[in-house]
Amino acid sequence: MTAGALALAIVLLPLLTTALLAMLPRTRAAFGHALGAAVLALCTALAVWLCIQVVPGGAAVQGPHATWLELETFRLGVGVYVDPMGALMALIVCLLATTVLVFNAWYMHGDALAGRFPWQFCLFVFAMLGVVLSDNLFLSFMCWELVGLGSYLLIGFWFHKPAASDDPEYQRLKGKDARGVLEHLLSPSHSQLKAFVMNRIGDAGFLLGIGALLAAGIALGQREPLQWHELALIAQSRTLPGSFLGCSGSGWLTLAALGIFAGAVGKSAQFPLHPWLPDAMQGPTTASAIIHAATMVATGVFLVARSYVLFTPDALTVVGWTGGITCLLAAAIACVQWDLKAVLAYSTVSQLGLMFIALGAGRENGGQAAGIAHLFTHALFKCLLFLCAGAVIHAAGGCQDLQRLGGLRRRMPLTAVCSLLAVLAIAGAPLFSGFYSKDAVLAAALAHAQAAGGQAFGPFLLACAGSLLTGLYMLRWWLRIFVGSERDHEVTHHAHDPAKAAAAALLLLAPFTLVLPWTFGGWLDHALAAPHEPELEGAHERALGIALALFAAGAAFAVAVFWLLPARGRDAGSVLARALRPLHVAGSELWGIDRLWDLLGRRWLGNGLAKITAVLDLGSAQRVAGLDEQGAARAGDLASLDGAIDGLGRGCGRLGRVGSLAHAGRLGVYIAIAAVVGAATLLLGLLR
Amino acid sequence: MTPDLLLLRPEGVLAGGLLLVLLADLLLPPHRRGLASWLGVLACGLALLPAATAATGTIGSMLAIDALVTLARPAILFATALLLLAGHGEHGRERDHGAFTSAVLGLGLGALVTAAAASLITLLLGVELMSLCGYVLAAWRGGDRRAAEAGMKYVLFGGVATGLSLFGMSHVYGLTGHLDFAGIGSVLATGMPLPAVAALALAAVGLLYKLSIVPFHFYAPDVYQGAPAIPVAAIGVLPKLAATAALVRLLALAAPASLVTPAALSFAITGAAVASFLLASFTALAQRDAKRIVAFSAIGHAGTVLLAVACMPGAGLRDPGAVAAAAFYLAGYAVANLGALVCLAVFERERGASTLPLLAGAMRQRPWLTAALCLFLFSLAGLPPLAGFAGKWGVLRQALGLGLSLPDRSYLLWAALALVASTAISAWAYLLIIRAAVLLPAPAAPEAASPRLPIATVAVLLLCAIATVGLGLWFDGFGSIARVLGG
Amino acid sequence: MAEFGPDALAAYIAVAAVLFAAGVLAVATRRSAIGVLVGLDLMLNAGALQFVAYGRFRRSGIDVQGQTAAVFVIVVAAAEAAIALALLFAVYRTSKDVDLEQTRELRS
Amino acid sequence: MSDTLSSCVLVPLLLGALALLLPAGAGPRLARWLALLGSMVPLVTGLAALVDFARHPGADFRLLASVPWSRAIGAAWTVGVDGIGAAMLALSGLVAAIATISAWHETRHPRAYHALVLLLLAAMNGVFVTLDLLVFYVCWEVMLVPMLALIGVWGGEQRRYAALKFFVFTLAGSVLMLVLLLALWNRTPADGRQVKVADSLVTSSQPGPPTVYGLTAVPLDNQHKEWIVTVPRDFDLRHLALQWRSWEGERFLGISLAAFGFLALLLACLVKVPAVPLHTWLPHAHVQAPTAVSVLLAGILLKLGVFGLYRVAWPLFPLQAVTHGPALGVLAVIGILWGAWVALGQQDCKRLVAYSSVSHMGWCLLGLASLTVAGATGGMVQAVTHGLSSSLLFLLVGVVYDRAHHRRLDGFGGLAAPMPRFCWILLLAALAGAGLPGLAGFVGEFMALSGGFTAGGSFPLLAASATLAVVISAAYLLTMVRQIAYGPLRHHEQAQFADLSPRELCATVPLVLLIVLLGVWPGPLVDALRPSCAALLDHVRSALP
Repeated sequence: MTAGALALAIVLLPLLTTALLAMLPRTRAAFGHALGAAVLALCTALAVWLCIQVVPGGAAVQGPHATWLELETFRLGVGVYVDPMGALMALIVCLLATTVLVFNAWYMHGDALAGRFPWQFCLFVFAMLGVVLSDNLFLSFMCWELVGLGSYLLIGFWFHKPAASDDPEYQRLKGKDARGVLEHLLSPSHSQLKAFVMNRIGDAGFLLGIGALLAAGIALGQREPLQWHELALIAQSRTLPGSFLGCSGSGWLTLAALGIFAGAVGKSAQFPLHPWLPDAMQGPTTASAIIHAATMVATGVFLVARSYVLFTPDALTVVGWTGGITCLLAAAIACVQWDLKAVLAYSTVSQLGLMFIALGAGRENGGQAAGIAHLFTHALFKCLLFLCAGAVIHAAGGCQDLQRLGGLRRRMPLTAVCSLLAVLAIAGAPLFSGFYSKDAVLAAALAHAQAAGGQAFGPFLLACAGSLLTGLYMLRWWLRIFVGSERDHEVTHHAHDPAKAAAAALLLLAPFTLVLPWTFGGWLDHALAAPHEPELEGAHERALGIALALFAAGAAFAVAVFWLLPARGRDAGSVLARALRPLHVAGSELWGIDRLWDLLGRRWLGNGLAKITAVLDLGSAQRVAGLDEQGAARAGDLASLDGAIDGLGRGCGRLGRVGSLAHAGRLGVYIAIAAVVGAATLLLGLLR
Repeated sequence: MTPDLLLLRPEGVLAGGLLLVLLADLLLPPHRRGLASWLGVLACGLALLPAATAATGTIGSMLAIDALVTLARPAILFATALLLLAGHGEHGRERDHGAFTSAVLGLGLGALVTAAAASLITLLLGVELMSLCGYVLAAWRGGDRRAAEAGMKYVLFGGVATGLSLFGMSHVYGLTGHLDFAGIGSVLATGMPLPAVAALALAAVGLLYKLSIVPFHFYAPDVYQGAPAIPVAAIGVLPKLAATAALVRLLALAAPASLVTPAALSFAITGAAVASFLLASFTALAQRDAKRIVAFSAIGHAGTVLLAVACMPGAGLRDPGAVAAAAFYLAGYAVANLGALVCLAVFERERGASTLPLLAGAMRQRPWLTAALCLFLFSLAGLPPLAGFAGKWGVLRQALGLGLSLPDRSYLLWAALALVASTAISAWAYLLIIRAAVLLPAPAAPEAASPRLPIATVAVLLLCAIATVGLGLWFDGFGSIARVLGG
Repeated sequence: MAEFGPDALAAYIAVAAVLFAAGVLAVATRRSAIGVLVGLDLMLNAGALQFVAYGRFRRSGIDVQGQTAAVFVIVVAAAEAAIALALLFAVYRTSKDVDLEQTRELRS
Repeated sequence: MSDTLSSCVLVPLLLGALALLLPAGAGPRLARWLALLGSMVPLVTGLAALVDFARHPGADFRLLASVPWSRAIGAAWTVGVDGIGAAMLALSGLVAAIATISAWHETRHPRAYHALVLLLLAAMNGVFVTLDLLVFYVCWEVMLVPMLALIGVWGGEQRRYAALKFFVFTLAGSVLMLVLLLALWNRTPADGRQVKVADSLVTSSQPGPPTVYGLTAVPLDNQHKEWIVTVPRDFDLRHLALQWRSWEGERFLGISLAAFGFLALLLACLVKVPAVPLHTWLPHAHVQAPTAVSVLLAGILLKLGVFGLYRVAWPLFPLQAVTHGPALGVLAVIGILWGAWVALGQQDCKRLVAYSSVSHMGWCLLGLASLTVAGATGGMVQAVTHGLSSSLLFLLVGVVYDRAHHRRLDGFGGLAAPMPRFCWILLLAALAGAGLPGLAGFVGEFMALSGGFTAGGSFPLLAASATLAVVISAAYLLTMVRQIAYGPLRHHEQAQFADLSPRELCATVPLVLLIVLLGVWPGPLVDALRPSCAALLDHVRSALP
């Protein structure tokens, strides 16, 4: 089988499965999971085959391609395109999907809605693979949106849950300020809406980018401008004829690149569009594991890397800084969260920021390779982390409060070990995959900073700060769950490790947290075409040291504050909180960003401006509600479009009433008017 | 050249029919007097036969039987016959039905004379014959104070109009020494002093009044509201047909293009026309009585006809196109108006009056009749593909054609715009009737099964409906009519 | 152009004009229908008078057309008056009054 | 009638008359079958023509037939469809059939109801198939009558107000068209006008001389680059389009006749589209109309405005179309954003959908105004797909209204539990409206957008600001879905709500399938529409000096 055909099969199999599973009666949940997992396992196998074919060669393969729309001036196509990056990503997606579905069969056992999970999940996987393996930006965008649909569906999986503020179960399980803000809005149905709309904000930019590229391609006389290789051509021709939205030349490219990046900011939950991701944790933890942690949110990173040629230095600067700010901000928030999944969510945001920092460093500094490498490693250990979190939540009967969990390592050793591995990986402990990729990221950022100087140091420093905090909050997370005394017995007393298949899923992912698979002769670097210029070596040396130091500092601090001191009866955590009160408060208030979005989106625009527009259009609410036959005339209605038009009609009526005054039945008046008017017209006519 | 009096066979036949009807009314027993109206219809039918032949000529200097008359005669006779039928359907069982028939026949006769009048005297006689019969018809429902008031207003206002036009006529005679149009025209052709213009204008008042043109329209709303619907149809349709013909002839013969430039004359007429349909369309919105709305629509339509008349390029020569447009428009208006009023007559009889609230639930009670009413109203509103639309098409075509081709007539373009604007507004007025009859919910207790409509009424409605649709689709009509006039 | 007769004509025309004006005034101002009817007849007779006068004073000798017309006018006026009176009576029967200000049932 | 297109008008007309004459006993049940039958004719004809156009793309008019009406004024019953007409015809048939099914159990005067629907269908098909401006106008106006009755008799609380408003509004919008017709006719010489024609239009028909639309063409020069055609004085749209230069020359009321005509047609069409600020009849009409009539209104009637622009305004006055293009684009974007904002502020879900129509029809205008093939075709695709998705949305709103007897968004919640099928379809319809790729709504929107982005001038800016609507539409549509379908059951009596009945499934499922099909595989439709749009644009561009 050729690589192209393989890729096509990998994309289409989940789609067929979706159709199949959607027809399944909802009682056959177990069968659905089994079938889905089997297909995804098959996809994984195919993906392995695909990697064997593509990765060693390192060359890209254009698979089958068809025209989707023929529009004379240009053409939109659909097709598959495989390069090592894509192949590996596909492999990881399939692998994780398989494990997650297997785990979910246990996790959702007995849930009435479980039957829906497999097909929604497969739909997502199809879309995800579509983004990864598509051969042009347009198809990527289409699948990109479908990925969003999958996310929408799975966030709202338990659609019937009420808002947290009137959800007794939530009240019972949540601890003191578990997620401090806007809890009255915290429900799956709200969160899925929020996620979709905030993603759409980014997608508007994405569309603008596509538009810019279309215009550019047509200006260059290309038939199918959005193909990856055509995009490369556009990028190379630095001088485009004409201008677009006032930008010309490289400014045009920058605009396009930033448009695409805007989409990525939405999808990858970067500042300022990140608030939807923590809310998305309302969905099933298994869904969060792959969608809102491992793969979907990384799609933004992947797409930026995919269309990397378009990113001019200016664009890259924006990318780097956005990533940097997000990285530190999210890490700072994660440190003070008490909700088990919220910590993970913000850590995801932070790690994604790290990837963007890497991408911002530029290809020649190894930024692209580093970003993708971190994407891969992060995907694996973050997925594992979430599965463990799922196991814990399942064991604790739905409790996600870090203040009530604790000492679970005795009751669920396997989960404890697996999650410890993952935590060490994400914290960047030596010999762990996270260390390897994070080192690459820091190296790239540092090299870029040295090369560019000036503001380019910003992202690097932010990355360092973020990484430092990563160790801190991740270890805090693990220690509070698995170490120490059982804080709340009735929550944890019947906790136990997951059953066979699910445990196997954890065990399957565990090894990937180690460094060994990754640097096997540095083939990943080779696959990702990481540059090997000598001047980068220096940066690597230094980055190695820095990464080591950061992990050591963060880990030591965490162990001291959250384990050793409490063990001696000193609540160092609250001492620290008091010491750093402003940061603590700001963090637990999510730095006010969520409130700001709520204010802007829901209150000012959604309720305020929209209601005002409605009134301007239709007139006062009573008018619309209590409209009588003629259309009620109320003060101020004339200010509305509809009211004004009714006013016009009423004006005609008034004119008529004025006219009918003369027809009041008085014969004398009739004759007088007739005589006078007649005579007047006659005279006028004669005098003319 | 046929002997003079033979030219008057239609008028003669109709007059004979009138006498027969009067006789029959005397001799027949009361329960058989319905026969009278059949006699009248027969007379109209017989009168149509000679009317069909296009023999032309003049009777002394009194009557001119020309193309215009050959066109007007069939229309008037048809309308008379339809009116008689409708009257038979509505009032057939009343004792004094014979008198009604004879009044309508007299109206028709007067209309024929007016249409053929070639001299001030015959014009006066024709108009007066129409008026007198009209007065009687207006106050038809004896003992009803509203009808009586309608009749009184009609007669007094009409008398004034007659007085004015008489005064004008006498001056025309004095200034020209002629009573016949041809003579007047020959004299005025040499020169036209202002007094003569004034006199002619005064003389025309009588016709404008029959057409109910602003400002001589005031009687129309009250009379239409007060008089029974069928007489309203009679005094609404026949005089308009005749007066238009007379007006055209007056303009054609007696107003040469010497001193009063055609443009100025046509400007004055256009002004009157625009004033009529604008005032009508707006004022109709404020009415709460269906027949009153129809009255204002009548004023508006008269204005539209006048606009067509204003499109006769030079008052000296007669433009077939413009007259054909006017004729076609009048034909369409006549059938639609007649049909609508016949429908309203039925509702008036069954519900006591024709105020809008009383029409509520008509659709539920008499679906087909209400549907017919809607058809006629839509035609009056000028909705395609009905007669009203075709007529409006012709008028607009004349106005726009002239306005675009002659720079000094460009005001006709604005007049055309005003016409379409008033069309939209008056459509709204007709909707008020439709809304009342179709959309308003029926009063609480559903009426008992309403009796079948008289066969005569059904026949009239069918004929009117067919004509309304047929004329609407018969766009070649303009051409044919123009050919009749031109030849 | 038709030539005017001796100055006598002017007098007749003046009288007719006065009659006519009086008629219009009466018609426009009288509240009683009878008054209006009278005014109406004044107007008609003004017309008739002018017909006769114009017919009489012509340099080309007496022209009978004027008198013929006058006869017609008189007939017409008589008929008008008869019907008008009949209708006034009808009104009077229904509402014991012919005051135009009172009979205003028909109105917008 | 031998030719199929005329039957699309006549058969519904005759069936409508028949429905009125049916006996009282079985009549009501028979009438709906007649209505269904009547809607099948245009559906089948249109689909067949559409397939033909997809197979053999071309900008020509097919299924041509002509019957003279009035030789005096040169009006004729000339019918023919290009890809656009075929698509519209098929859409009208489909939507009418769906509406009939959804009103299957209409209890109030069913015979009159179905007869009126058939009359409406006949009039609309007349607009779609005719090539004669006078017939076009006639059908355009006739449409108002059945609509008036359907809203005014079968409507809701304020039906009379809504019906009268609709009637007067649209009538006033189109009266100027009548003036235009007569002005054009008056300014054409009675013996026809000689016009230069480019070589591309000339078809050499063997045997016989080369012709243009059946008119004999005489070569102007010996290398046959330009030809002279004598265009008779009639209302054939193709003939009128040939004379566009002379309209530019004429003066009318102080402006050029072309400018006047373009504005008149614009007014008539924009009222129907509807474009802000001429849209205010729409919310009332939609909210008051019964479900099936709303479906007809949104599914077909609104499309007539766009169709009128494609068929009449652009071909007759190409230069005006170019000069007014940007202004129209601005109008379109205003409509898109304004409609979206107002929809976001609605509490009545039917009115929300109505305003979403205002917003979505704006895309058609934007695409058309951009004067690019992608844009113009996209505008037409959007017209078709919006016909499907908005019909579906109105059907679904009707479904909840049937059960809950109110339409307040805050009066629902958690219906996904008792009526899952309904909620899935509702979600799909909303996503289609929000332009999710893979569903029909996306295709037209994206094509219109790309048209705007690639048009140059001020259009990229317009398109960029239009992308905001992508966010807003997602916001209001999914908010509606959330408030109706998700969250806990707010009203416990709603737990007993029955899921979609078989009849409701019959009405909705075809739309769902079509929405998905067109979303995944729009190629054929676009291939059928593109040549006509491209030819139109060539004609328009030829106006540029």
